[in-house]
Amino acid sequence: MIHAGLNAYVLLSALLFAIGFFGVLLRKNTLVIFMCLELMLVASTLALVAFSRFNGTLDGNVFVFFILTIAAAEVAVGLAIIVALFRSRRTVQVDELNALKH
Amino acid sequence: MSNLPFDPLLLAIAIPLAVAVAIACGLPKRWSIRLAYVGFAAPALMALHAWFYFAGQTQVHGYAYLTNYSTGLDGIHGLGISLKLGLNGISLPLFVLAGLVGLAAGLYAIQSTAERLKIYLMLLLVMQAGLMGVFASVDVVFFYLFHELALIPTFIMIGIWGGRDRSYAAMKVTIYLTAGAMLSLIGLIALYVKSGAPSFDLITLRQIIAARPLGETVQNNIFALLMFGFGILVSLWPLHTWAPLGYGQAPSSAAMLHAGVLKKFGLYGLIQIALPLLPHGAAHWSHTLAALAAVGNVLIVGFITLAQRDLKQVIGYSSVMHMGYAFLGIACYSVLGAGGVVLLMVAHGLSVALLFLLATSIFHRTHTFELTEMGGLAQKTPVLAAFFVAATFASIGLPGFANFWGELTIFVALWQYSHCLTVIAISGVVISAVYGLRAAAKVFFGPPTEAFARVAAQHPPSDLNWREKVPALILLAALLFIGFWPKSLSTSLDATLHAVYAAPTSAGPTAGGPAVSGK
Amino acid sequence: MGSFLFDFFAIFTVICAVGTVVNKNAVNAAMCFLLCLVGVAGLFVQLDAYLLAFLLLLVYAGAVVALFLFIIMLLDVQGKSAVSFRRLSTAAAVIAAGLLAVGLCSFAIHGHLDAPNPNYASGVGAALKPYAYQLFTLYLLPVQIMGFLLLIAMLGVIVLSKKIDPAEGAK
Amino acid sequence: MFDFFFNFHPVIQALIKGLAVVLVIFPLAGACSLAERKVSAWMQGRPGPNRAIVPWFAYIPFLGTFLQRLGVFHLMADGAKFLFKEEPVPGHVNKLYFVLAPALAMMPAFTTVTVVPFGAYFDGAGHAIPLALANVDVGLLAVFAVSSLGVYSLILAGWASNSKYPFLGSVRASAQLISYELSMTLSVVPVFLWINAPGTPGTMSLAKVVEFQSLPGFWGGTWFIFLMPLSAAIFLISLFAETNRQPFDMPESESDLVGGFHTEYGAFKWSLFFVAEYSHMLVGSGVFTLLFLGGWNPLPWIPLADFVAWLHGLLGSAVILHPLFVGVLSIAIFLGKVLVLIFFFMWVRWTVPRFRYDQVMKLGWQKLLPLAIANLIFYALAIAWVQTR
Amino acid sequence: MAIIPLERKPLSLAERTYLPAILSGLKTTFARLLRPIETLEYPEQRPAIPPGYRGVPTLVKDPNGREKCVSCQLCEFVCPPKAIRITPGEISADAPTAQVEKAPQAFEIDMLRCIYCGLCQEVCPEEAIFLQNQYSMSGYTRAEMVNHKDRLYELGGTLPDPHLKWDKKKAAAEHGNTH
Amino acid sequence: MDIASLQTLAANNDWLAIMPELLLGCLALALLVLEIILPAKLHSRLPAVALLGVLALLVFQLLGFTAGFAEQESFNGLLVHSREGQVMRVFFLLAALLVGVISTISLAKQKLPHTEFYHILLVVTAAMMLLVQSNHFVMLFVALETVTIGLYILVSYFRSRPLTLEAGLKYLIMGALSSSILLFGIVLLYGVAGNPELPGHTASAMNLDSLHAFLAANRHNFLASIGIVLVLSGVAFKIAAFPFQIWVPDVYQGAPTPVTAFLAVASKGAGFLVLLVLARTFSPYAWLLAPVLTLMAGATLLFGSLGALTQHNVKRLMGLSGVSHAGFLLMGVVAAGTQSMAIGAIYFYLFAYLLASFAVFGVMALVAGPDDADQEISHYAGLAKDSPFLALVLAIGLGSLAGIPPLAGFMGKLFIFIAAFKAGLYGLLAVAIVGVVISSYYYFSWIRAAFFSSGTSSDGEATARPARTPVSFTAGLVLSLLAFGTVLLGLYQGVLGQWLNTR
Repeated sequence: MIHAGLNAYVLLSALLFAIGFFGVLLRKNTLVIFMCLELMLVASTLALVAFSRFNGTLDGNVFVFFILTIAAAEVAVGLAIIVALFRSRRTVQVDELNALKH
Repeated sequence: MSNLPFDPLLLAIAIPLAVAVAIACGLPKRWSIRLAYVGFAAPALMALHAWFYFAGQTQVHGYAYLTNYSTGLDGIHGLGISLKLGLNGISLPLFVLAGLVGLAAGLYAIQSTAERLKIYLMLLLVMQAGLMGVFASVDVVFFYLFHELALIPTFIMIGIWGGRDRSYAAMKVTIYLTAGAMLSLIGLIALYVKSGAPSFDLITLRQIIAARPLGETVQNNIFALLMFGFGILVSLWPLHTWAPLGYGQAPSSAAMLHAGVLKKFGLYGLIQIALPLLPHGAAHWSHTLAALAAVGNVLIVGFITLAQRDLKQVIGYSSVMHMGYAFLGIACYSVLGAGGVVLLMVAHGLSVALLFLLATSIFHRTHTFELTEMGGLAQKTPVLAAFFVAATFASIGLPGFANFWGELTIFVALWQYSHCLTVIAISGVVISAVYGLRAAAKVFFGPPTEAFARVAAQHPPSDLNWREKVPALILLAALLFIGFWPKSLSTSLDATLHAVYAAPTSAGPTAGGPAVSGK
Repeated sequence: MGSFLFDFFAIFTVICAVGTVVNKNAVNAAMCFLLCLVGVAGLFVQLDAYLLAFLLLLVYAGAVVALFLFIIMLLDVQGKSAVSFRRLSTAAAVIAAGLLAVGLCSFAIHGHLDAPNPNYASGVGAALKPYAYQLFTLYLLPVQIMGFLLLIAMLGVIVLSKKIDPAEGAK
Repeated sequence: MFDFFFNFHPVIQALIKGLAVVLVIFPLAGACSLAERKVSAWMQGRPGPNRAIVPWFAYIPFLGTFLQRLGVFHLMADGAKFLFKEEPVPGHVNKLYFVLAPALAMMPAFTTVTVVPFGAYFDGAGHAIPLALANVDVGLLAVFAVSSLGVYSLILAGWASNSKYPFLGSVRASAQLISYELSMTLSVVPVFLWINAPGTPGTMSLAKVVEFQSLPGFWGGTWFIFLMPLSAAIFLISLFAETNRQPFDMPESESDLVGGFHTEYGAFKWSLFFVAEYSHMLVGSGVFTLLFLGGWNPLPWIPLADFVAWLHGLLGSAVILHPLFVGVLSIAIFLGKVLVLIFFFMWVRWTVPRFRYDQVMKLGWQKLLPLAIANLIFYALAIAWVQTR
Repeated sequence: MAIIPLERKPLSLAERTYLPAILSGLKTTFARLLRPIETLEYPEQRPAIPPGYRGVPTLVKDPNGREKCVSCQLCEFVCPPKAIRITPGEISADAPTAQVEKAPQAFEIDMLRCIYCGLCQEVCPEEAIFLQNQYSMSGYTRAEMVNHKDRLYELGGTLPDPHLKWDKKKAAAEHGNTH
Repeated sequence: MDIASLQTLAANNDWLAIMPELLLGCLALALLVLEIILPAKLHSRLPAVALLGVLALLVFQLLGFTAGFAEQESFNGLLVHSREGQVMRVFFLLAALLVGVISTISLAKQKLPHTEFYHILLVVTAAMMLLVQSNHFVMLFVALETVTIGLYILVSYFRSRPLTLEAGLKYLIMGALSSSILLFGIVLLYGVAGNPELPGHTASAMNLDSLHAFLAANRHNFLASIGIVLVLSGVAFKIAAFPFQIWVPDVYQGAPTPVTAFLAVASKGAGFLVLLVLARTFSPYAWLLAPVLTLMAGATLLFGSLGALTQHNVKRLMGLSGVSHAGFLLMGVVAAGTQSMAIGAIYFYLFAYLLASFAVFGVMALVAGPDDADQEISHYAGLAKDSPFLALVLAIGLGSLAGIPPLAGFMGKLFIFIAAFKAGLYGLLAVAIVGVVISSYYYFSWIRAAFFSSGTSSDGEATARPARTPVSFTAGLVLSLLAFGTVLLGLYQGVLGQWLNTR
């Protein structure tokens, strides 16, 4: 029941990836930045599944398993860091985190 | 004992290094000093041995004492880097120079009252080892590597035991010399790569290039790299500014070794490597080099020297100026010129080391380097005055001293190259005579200044003691020995130069006698 | 119908993704992200990857975004998070946006792939067992590494958030 | 026989299915709430709600009184009250999410119901065709995936209320949900390990599990609760926690958090949470029934087919074999089991005292999870041994 | 008195799983389920009030229909929550109870304050105030919750009085023998 | 898929081939188990257990107990074992060992759990070892992420210091960003290489060998080139190469000193080895690869050198100087496109960098106070007087980093230069010279602080600086060995040189 072409999927995932990337650049809130990063990962998985489906190889789909696991671990660690940082600095804004400059 | 049961070259490097390591590992002070004597004496002995028995040695590709120590990089597929030691006619005089100046500097340092003497000696020993290695290396990489090994202690010694501006001086010296070294390193690498040689060893390089000379453009470019790289190291104008500053701030032994020996590395490199292998490049750049050396080093720096009021600065600038002659000799690109340069290097090395030594001795008595605050020291210290005057004469190039032969040979070679430059160069001799004699006069003769009188009243100056005399004597004796018997060096030198400089000339039309084309 | 579903989910996903990026309120952003994930899961279903679709919901939507929301609320940073554009970063963002647009356009134009026959190997991804076979034969080593990865992530979270016991540590 | 249904436009089909879900879930949830009150009352020696009555029903001689005594009209009154009561929206809340949260609470419940098969009939060849709105191959995973979204309603409700106790309640709730999801998922893996023997196509379908429990023979037809009691126990306990039932009712815990995450809610929005909780219980019980209690098979080792055949032999009527009858029968059996489970929920509520919050977490992470893992390892080994023998 | 420390018995493995306890709990609750309902269906079924029940305080009359209260205000004095308010009144000489000096003109018990302690009953020298079996007080307003004299008498009714003290006094007075 | 082929696949999982990694993982687990079963009194011994374990592994690896697997694939092509891989195992084990030793110094100043640190360290090390041997994108990504996530934790490990957490967060964001970019690149490559409509398409598009074959058949595919650029960008982050280096100074400063060392050496080393593998895989796209990498190398060199020039904090300085080292290595990678000797040069450079960096970081850990991020150059004033040993080690380390002969760093630079010259990268060489000169300035200013300033200000008062940690026997031994190794490797390359020779 495939009705849309491969190119549509790939372009969609590239668009999602770009949106996520844009968000990483634009936003100041680390939590949102982090979400945008996850969005980029999801975009990659979408392309992966589409390629896997059209190429007829399962590797892409299996890779998604790993990506999901990695993303979960990454989020867990990342949020732990953000929370710990918030405890000491009371902020999650990137531009306020500049103690390391000097 | 023409054939030793060991490799004298390796020992000349290894013994000082071993002593340095032993001191670094925490040898007690008494033992450190005793061992240091060994560390400084061994290279000198090896050098003298090599000097006297050089003619009797079996020579392989023009090198005596040729030995090879693998570093794991040689072999069929390797880069061809190995510790290859050997002496030819060009390196022998300098090897001897290094040994003698090292001994003098070492003796002077051991007896000095420097703070943290152990570390000072250790660094000096490392430097000595490096110096011996530079001139004993046949492998280009090790040639470079030993140079740096000798260079680093200089920085540290300037930085720790130097004068008031030691930090700045150390920094400046480091930057300049690193830049020069890097340029020359790239030049050497270029030589290696472009020649397609399987090895960095000079003999192979020569053979390969003789068989297949490099293209003109390549030669020009590589020579430029080497010329400016080595030029910085030898204080080619306008890249010389580190030298007076560094020497002014350096402790005496370090200054002796650096100005006397280490600085010759660049010239040595040019003569041993650049000129023979890159004849076309040498021809291409000879005008530039000659102009820079004549106008910059000889005239401009000469006038600057005249304006100096600080004894050490005078010596430092004079050293820069004398390097101008050496560059001029190189610019000629002839056997005669190169031979002159080698002689001058040896002579200048000995004399400038002596001058630095004596300058420090003067400082110990006057507590200043300011020429305007000195005078009349000769009455209190006649021996010191005699030594200093002798050294000044040597540095000016009066006959009887080694410098004379060097300068003379260069002037002769230069005359064949360009009359105009010769005139400039000879006028430089006049300048150096003026400032040299004026400095001697200011320090030793005339009425004592008030400042000196005050110092002399507090610390009555004594004449040279033995710990100063012995090193000074060694240097002066060598100066005179070579001055009266230059053949002791020039025989082997001539042979090598002819062999080396002839090879590329015969190989291709491109290198058809640059000495003539210079006209 | 199928094409309609694709169009619907694609537009829905993109709108939600944009919402994630532009929403001032972090909670709204998280909810948009959640919806975006649901959209992607829908697309997965259309690509016959049912298992992955539900895994995506289970792992991402069920746990990851929940965690996000949790932290956002816990830190309660919504008040301060109004997007304040600095001139420099705005300029950078505009340039980046332009580049992205150009990149995407060229991607769309040059990156055109000859789509293989969609019915080629249509069973890929739909059945469950091949996943297991792959995971436990070919990809067994990565799976093991994943185990270690999760373990260190867990340890890391514990270390990063456990109260420091003054008695401990100075051992 | 259901062909006419499949001839409809898919959108209409979906609408009908959705409507069916709403129509089934709401009354069932209401009935459960009534049952809860009655069972609670009986266990405490009370009659429970038994007063309200619509005036003219009182005239029906026997039935009217019975319904009144059963409290059915209380249920209706409650429903009417929820519908028509004033909807208070406190001024300090985040309006959007405050309104969205109860709706979200219903969504997973409604969605998961679609993939839970609730009965079966036999086609001409005697194969059991499961009855489900959407019989997908990844059934159980779908249930888990969608029900894991339920946590959002709690988080959002608590946060949007912008008030201390609701927020604490929602934090507790979401943490509890996430914690027990792990054990729950792990506990059912042995079941699927068992049914996915080598050489068979892999499946996570719930209908397949029931099919497996309907196989003839002692080992084939046995219910998984006998085969894997520990799995069942872990699943059940996790189910209690997942549905926030006592003794795991941390999110509400009226003694310390007033009303938990829905403290600020009232009227219809509150009732949606209420219904959602019962819907979760229903779906959870349904899944438990399918996984461990043999689904629509009437008794252990007596599959539905045998039962129908026996009935047919007993009554001799051809109606018995009619798919419609079988379907209804299977649904009835299934629902019966679900209701028994619901009763069990209520039973436990009045037996086991509430946990403290730290006990909940400790039980989840330190007891249940290791137990689930050990259970999984044990069964993995055992199944490998049994099936490769 | 020596303190005897009792060792807490360590739980057995079965006990530590809590399963037996839970099972027995389930048994208990299930058994409860099957037992008959024990609650009263209140409005229809009334609880049996035991004797001595302390309900709402009331005023009583003696069998002759005479107010027993003499407005001594002891109860008002003793009432801890100050729920009782008495306004003493004269007794007209022509009244049948004229031999009593006073009777309450108004007697109010605020049932929102009353704590059913029974001290008023305890202290009453005339046995005029009683906490009886009335247990349900309700009203829509605060005013309704204040029991006035009439309501109090209505609630209290008449109690048998073995003494009929004032009647005896009156008889004695009429007899001329005041003491 | 039939059972028989599955069994073949399963049988190909040759666990013996990754014995060092397995043992490392087991050691990591054993640490956790030991922490549970041992009494608290003995917990302070656990780091020693970890270090001894790594040491034993190192010895075994040097004895060559997995040498039998050299030059063959295992795990169905997920991994490929080469002699380089064997050498890099030694590299990473050595790095882990040294990080462990430095950690004992740094962790002692913090009130934090120790065992977890070593556990994560070991796991990350094992993942790095697998990473550089991976021959398959799935394996590569998984191992890379294990490394990265482990490093997120390690970077933010000293969480009582807000700077550390800030560093962790920055590393996290940049790391995750680069991972995403890398992943998207992988996906594109996978998608293109598996496309049945294209010539040379392959069923195992994640496998680098197959990918290489595909790329060779399609030399100008747009999507593939995008994928290559994205993958390279992702890797550029890990090696801190030019536009992706902005995280470096902050993270290096904020991270605990041993972790900074780990990042600087092991992580960078792993990144470069991966880059080498990828460059080999993408070699049909040299038209794209060469200019991109060349630009990257030049910019990295310049940026690193110039950035380090103005730093006062030694950790930031080490970070930015590390960027310039990355530039040198990148130069080697560019050269490796045409000159195979460049690969050997890169390996040698990495080893030299390892020895020198750890010598410097070891001294840094000993000089640092309890606030790990606050390490100024001025704190080193008078070091030569107070502790000549540390000063000497520092000088040797920095000298080697600056590329001063006869230290190992010089030989590394020499090899790279030779390779670059052979490859004709004259522009890059010019930039490199500038870089070396600049670097000698800032390294020297550090040495100057240690040797030439007295540690007292002009009015005789000691400048404020944290108390230095006394040098323990182990630390002294390790530092001496590092210094000795640096000198030795500069003069005598021996086995390593022979190995380079035969590349």
